[in-house]
Amino acid sequence: VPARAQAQDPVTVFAAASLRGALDDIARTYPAPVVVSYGGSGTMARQIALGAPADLVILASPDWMDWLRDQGALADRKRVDLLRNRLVLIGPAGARPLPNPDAAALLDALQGGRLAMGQRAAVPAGIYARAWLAGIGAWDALAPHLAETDNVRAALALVARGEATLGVVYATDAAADTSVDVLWTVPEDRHPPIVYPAAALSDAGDAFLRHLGMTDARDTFEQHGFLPIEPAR
Amino acid sequence: MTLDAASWDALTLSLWVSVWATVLAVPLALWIAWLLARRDFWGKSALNALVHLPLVLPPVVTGYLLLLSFGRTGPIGRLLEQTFGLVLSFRWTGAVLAALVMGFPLMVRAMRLAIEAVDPRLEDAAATLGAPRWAVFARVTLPLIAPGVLAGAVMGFAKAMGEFGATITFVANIPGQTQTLPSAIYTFLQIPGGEAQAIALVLWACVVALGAVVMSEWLARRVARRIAGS
Amino acid sequence: MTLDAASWDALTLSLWVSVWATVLAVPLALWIAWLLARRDFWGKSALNALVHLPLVLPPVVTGYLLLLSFGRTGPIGRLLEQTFGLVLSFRWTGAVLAALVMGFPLMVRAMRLAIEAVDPRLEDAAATLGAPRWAVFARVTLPLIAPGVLAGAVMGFAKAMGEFGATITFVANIPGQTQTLPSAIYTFLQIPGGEAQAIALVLWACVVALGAVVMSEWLARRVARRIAGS
Amino acid sequence: MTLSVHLRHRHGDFTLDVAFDSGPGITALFGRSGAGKTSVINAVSGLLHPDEGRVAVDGDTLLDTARGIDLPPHRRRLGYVFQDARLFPHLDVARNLDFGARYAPPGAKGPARGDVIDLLGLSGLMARAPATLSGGEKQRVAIGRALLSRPAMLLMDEPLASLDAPRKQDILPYLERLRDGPLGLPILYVSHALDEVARLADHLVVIQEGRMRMQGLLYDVLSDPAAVPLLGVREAGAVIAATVVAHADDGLSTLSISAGHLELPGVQAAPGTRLRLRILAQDVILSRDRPAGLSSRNILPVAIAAIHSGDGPGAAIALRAGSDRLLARVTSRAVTDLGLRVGMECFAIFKATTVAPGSIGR
Amino acid sequence: MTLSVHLRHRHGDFTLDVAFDSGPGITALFGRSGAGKTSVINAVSGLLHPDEGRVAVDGDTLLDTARGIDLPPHRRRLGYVFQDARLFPHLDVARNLDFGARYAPPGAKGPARGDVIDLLGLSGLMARAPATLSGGEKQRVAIGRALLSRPAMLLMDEPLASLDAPRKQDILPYLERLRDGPLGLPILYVSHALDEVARLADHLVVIQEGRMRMQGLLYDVLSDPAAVPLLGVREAGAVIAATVVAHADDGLSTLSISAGHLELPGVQAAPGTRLRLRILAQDVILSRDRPAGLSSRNILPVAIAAIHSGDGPGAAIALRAGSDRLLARVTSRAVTDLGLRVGMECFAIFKATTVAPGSIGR
Ligand SMILES: Nc1ncnc2c1ncn2[C@@H]1O[C@H](COP(=O)(O)OP(=O)(O)OP(=O)(O)O)[C@@H](O)[C@H]1O
Ligand SMILES: Nc1ncnc2c1ncn2[C@@H]1O[C@H](COP(=O)(O)OP(=O)(O)OP(=O)(O)O)[C@@H](O)[C@H]1O
Ligand SMILES: [Mg+2]
Ligand SMILES: [Mg+2]
Repeated sequence: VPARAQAQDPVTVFAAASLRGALDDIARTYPAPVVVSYGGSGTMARQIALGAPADLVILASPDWMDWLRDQGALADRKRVDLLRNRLVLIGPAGARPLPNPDAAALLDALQGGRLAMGQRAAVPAGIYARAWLAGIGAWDALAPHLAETDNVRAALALVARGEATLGVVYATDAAADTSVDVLWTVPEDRHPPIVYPAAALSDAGDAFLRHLGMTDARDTFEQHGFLPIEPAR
Repeated sequence: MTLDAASWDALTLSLWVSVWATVLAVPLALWIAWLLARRDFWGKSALNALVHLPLVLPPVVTGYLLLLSFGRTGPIGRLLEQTFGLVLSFRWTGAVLAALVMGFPLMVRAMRLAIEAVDPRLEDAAATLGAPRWAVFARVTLPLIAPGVLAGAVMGFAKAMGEFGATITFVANIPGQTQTLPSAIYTFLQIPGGEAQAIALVLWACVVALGAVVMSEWLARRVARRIAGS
Repeated sequence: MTLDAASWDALTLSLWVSVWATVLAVPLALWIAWLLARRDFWGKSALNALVHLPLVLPPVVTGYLLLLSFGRTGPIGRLLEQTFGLVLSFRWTGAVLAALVMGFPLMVRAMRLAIEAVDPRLEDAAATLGAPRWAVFARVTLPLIAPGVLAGAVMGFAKAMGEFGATITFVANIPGQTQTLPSAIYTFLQIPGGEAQAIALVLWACVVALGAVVMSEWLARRVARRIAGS
Repeated sequence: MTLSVHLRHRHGDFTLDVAFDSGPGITALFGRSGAGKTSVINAVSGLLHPDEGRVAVDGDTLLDTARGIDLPPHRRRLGYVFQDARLFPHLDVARNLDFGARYAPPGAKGPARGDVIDLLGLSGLMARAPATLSGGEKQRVAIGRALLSRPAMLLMDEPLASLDAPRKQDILPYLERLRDGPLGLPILYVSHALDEVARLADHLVVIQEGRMRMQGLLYDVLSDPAAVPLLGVREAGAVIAATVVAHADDGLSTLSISAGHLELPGVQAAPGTRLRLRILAQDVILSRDRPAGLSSRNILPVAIAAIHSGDGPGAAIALRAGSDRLLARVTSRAVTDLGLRVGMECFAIFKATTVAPGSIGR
Repeated sequence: MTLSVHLRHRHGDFTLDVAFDSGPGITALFGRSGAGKTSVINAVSGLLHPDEGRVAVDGDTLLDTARGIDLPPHRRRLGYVFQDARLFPHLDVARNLDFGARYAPPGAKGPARGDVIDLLGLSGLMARAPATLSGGEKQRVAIGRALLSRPAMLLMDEPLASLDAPRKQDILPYLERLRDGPLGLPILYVSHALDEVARLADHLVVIQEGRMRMQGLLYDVLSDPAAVPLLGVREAGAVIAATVVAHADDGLSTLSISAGHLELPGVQAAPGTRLRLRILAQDVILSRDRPAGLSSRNILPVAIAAIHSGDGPGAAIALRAGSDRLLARVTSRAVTDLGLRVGMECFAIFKATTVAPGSIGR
């Protein structure tokens, strides 16, 4: 294999794809080598259940972490909620803010276009978006106007390219893209908490998880727009 | 293997999209295959490379490129909308385009191999009997490459039934409009405990696409038997 | 188009995996293609359908099926580990398997079309000259189908370079071990501002795979010219 | 009808350099294997694009590299019977036969479908796939296919090589009828069998190693002593003109030639018809005196015009018989024993049956 | 060497039903187009699997459907020259020729490579691709390829049909030498050209519409009046045995036959050699009295054994010449005029030159 020689066994982390920027930065400062395999939460959960050589897993969906626990894949290892994220409504750059919209306001702002978001049942961001829209009684009206994607980034791209008029994505995604503007940040109580649960699967993973809870790491996450959760010690 | 209404929609939509993609792609693929097999022209290598592109690129990238060029704001997309009123993004038509593009290299290759295997001396013979070039193609080349065309069409159809990445990136996943079978399968796979429904859909996909494979084999065998004369 | 170390790793790994997948798949595909083209046996339709399966199924499903059967806990995976000490899941070897499986239908089709185009009377002639069956294959059939084998190999290679869904599902996306070019592209597309690096990787993928396409064309043309005698 | 062909072309080491002009009727292209016959016919048909050349049929220029004219094959209206039959494998015999019919111009004349099928014995094969035909059957279908495309001219590349003698004897007269009938179909005929050529051709073009060596009217070329080495000694012989006088009840016909009368069996033509007889040099016996009591009924008084002794044991004797020339091949020993010399008068004997039907033509 | 072939096979409407046993040397399979010749040879080679049948060469059973034996073609060691040359298009001429050499069993005898190349005139073609060869050149390479695989027997399907007369005259004696030389190579030879057959064959099998109609030693079949309709009247003639006596300086050789002596040109064999002469019925002239002053040097006293008058204008006269039989074909009118009748003694005249080299064999 044309892989560079590793001084010592690296820590292998399976992490939700949206964590890439922050996690890569943190991994660089960790004294031991770290490799991170990014992917979709469902896929990774299955891989872990089928024996993937992960020391630590960080998912974007508590449901899948629950599933992993039910599968017995976590054994008696510790599970923590590592990060939070926010859901935002976005539009093309320069669009007027749309605070606290209801169904009518959203339909109006769509102007016959579509609202891009993650798949309502499959992608965590889609699940949260649906919860918000259902909560404000707008789901049924908006359902015919959705463009659902297999990951949030694709939803963001649809808005950025002007294909979709509005989108619902994570704040972390919206922050970095200049071709979209955040029209409104959905209050956290309008949807189940957006948390990134993590579970160590080995002692090495445990150590790295502890590192993620340290101040430097938390700062890095914050720089990327995530909201660290105080580790329950 | 009973399906809920949404899955049923996804199945029929996938069939519809795949049939359209196949029907539209076959003549075009045939033409390109013929050009690549029989003509020499400037830019042939580039055309050949372009045809292979969807094979080389991760499907998501292909979908993204489609979005850039055939989306409402993309150059071709805008042109299509202005001149023919044809909108591709978020429509089943876009799913057809994605499936067509992804299956195209497979079709062209199969047809090209078939064309290259035709003895040009038979085409010469047809010309001496007075047949103009298009008639030579229609009455000699085409029947002789029928098995290859069929093979290409079936591969394109099968690919269209299984296409996921480019489709969802280009036209998203709108139930009843762009949610094809693979999108539906993917959705189920992302839900803890969704495997059972995913498996039902996978089985349906297999039944349809493999049915097409088996039927095409049977047709190709008939053609071959006629040529062998038994 | 300069790449960071991880991207460079992904590029070399993809090359390595694609070459291995191609080299391993060609003989097997050739054998299956020959069986399908020239033999009649019980279960032929089933074999044919099985070969087409990876085309029909969404790649993620194929990857998942690979994980279930070739994973450490899967029946075949366990067997391989116990008998040969060969572990596939989450290793580059698994990426080879995924790429091989996904490219297999393309290879088999191209080779089968080529074999079907060989005039069996030439094989008969070789047999009357004393050549046993394997020698007929090696000295007559194989050289005559060389362009088809090459076409199949190149399609398989290109597909291997672009394979994403099955690979990431079966062996995940571990940098330096299983992160292939498409996985790296995917990862870049997942973070804000990653497009530039993604594009650089896409360009590299194109260069490598299309280079292979062009080279194979050139080789095939040489073979054809030799047969035409000019 | 005139056919004018001027070609220059190189394939590898081989150079083709041929020029001939021929009149109406059948033009034969004769030459050894590899002489370039197929190359010439391919260039005429438009399948080979020669480096340089001009091909014109009846004044219509089909090819003229100097003027940049090169009609595609389908616009040349030349029915081509290939050396290898080249039947369409996906069509049955009937569909192969009918392939070209629809491309003929509306008023084009051509032989009737039924006649062609009968002549070639194809009626039992109509539903068969080409792959199931024998070598000769394939070639017969190929001939029919070319005929039924109603061409303005027929190109035939060794069309009868794979056919048995009786079948050849059926087809040759039919080709003659196509040439002579209302169609007046000209034919460019490639062959290495001089008996076919002698029977059919009006015009003969002999090529050797890519170069045209002789061309002209068949009569002239065949009686030219210079042609003997090109054609081969065993094939040497004169072709003379004869007129049918009468048919007797016992099947013998009387024909008049300039030197007298001949009796031949199996002549089909009506009295008054002019025929062509080929008398091979090796079939002629010379006698100093008029012999009696011979089964041979054809004895002509002749004068020896020339004696060519070769290196072999034989000698070629050119004879004048009336206004015709005959050739005889005898042993040198016979020349000595009989005291043959130029100017001597003697008798030429040849059996009536020795003039094969295949050598009688119009 | 013995070859024993018993076959029964149906393709569609066509039924093949052939059985023959032949001795050493060359066995010719003669029949019209579509008679089933290629089918027989394919079954012998192992390429056609007949419904029922048995094929044995020299006692080795190659095929026996009853006993479930069916050797694959590559284990039969039969060099097959196909009707269509079937050269390997991806190999140049040299590699085509050498294809089979490596599969011959270590000690297998066969002609030298250089000899084969020279004989067939292939030396200039060695680096050429088959697609660039002319029809005749392809066939020559195919013959060479089969010979160089050192087969135990040669199967030839109309191998010379696409060759010109001089080339045929080169190859025929070579085949005879292969048969007679140290190799003693037996040949199963398909042809519709009776002159080739008469020259080469030891054994003749005549098939018609899939059925075997006659078989036996060439001498017997050709002089059997029943064969005349099968072979065609123009091809009828006797084959007689002769012994070379001496060669004269002028190129004529004296041969003795049972009825006397003949003088023939161009005989290559050493004195004492036994040769075969074919004398076509149509080349024989009968004379009541011994004629004098003729250029023809071969005049034999004969007795009329039988007179067969057909429906045509000719009559076949069976003659006894010493212990040999000759056939003559004359007109019915000559029979009347000369008063020919059974038992009558007369003279048969035929020109020395009329016995073609192609009709002299061992
Ligand atoms: N592409 C080529 N390269 C080199 N030589 C060639 C090529 N094509 C044809 N020739 C040569 O040209 C010569 C003429 O070929 P052609 O087929 O015209 O002969 P032909 O008179 O028809 O012979 P035949 O009676 O054997 O069919 C042959 O010697 C052949 O080898
Ligand atoms: N698959 C088939 N179905 C029907 N008829 C067939 C099939 N194969 C061969 N025949 C017939 O069998 C007969 C014998 O064919 P074969 O090729 O043995 O003839 P042949 O004696 O070699 O003739 P030729 O001299 O023309 O080559 C032909 O009439 C042919 O049409
Ligand atoms: Mg030729
Ligand atoms: Mg045959």
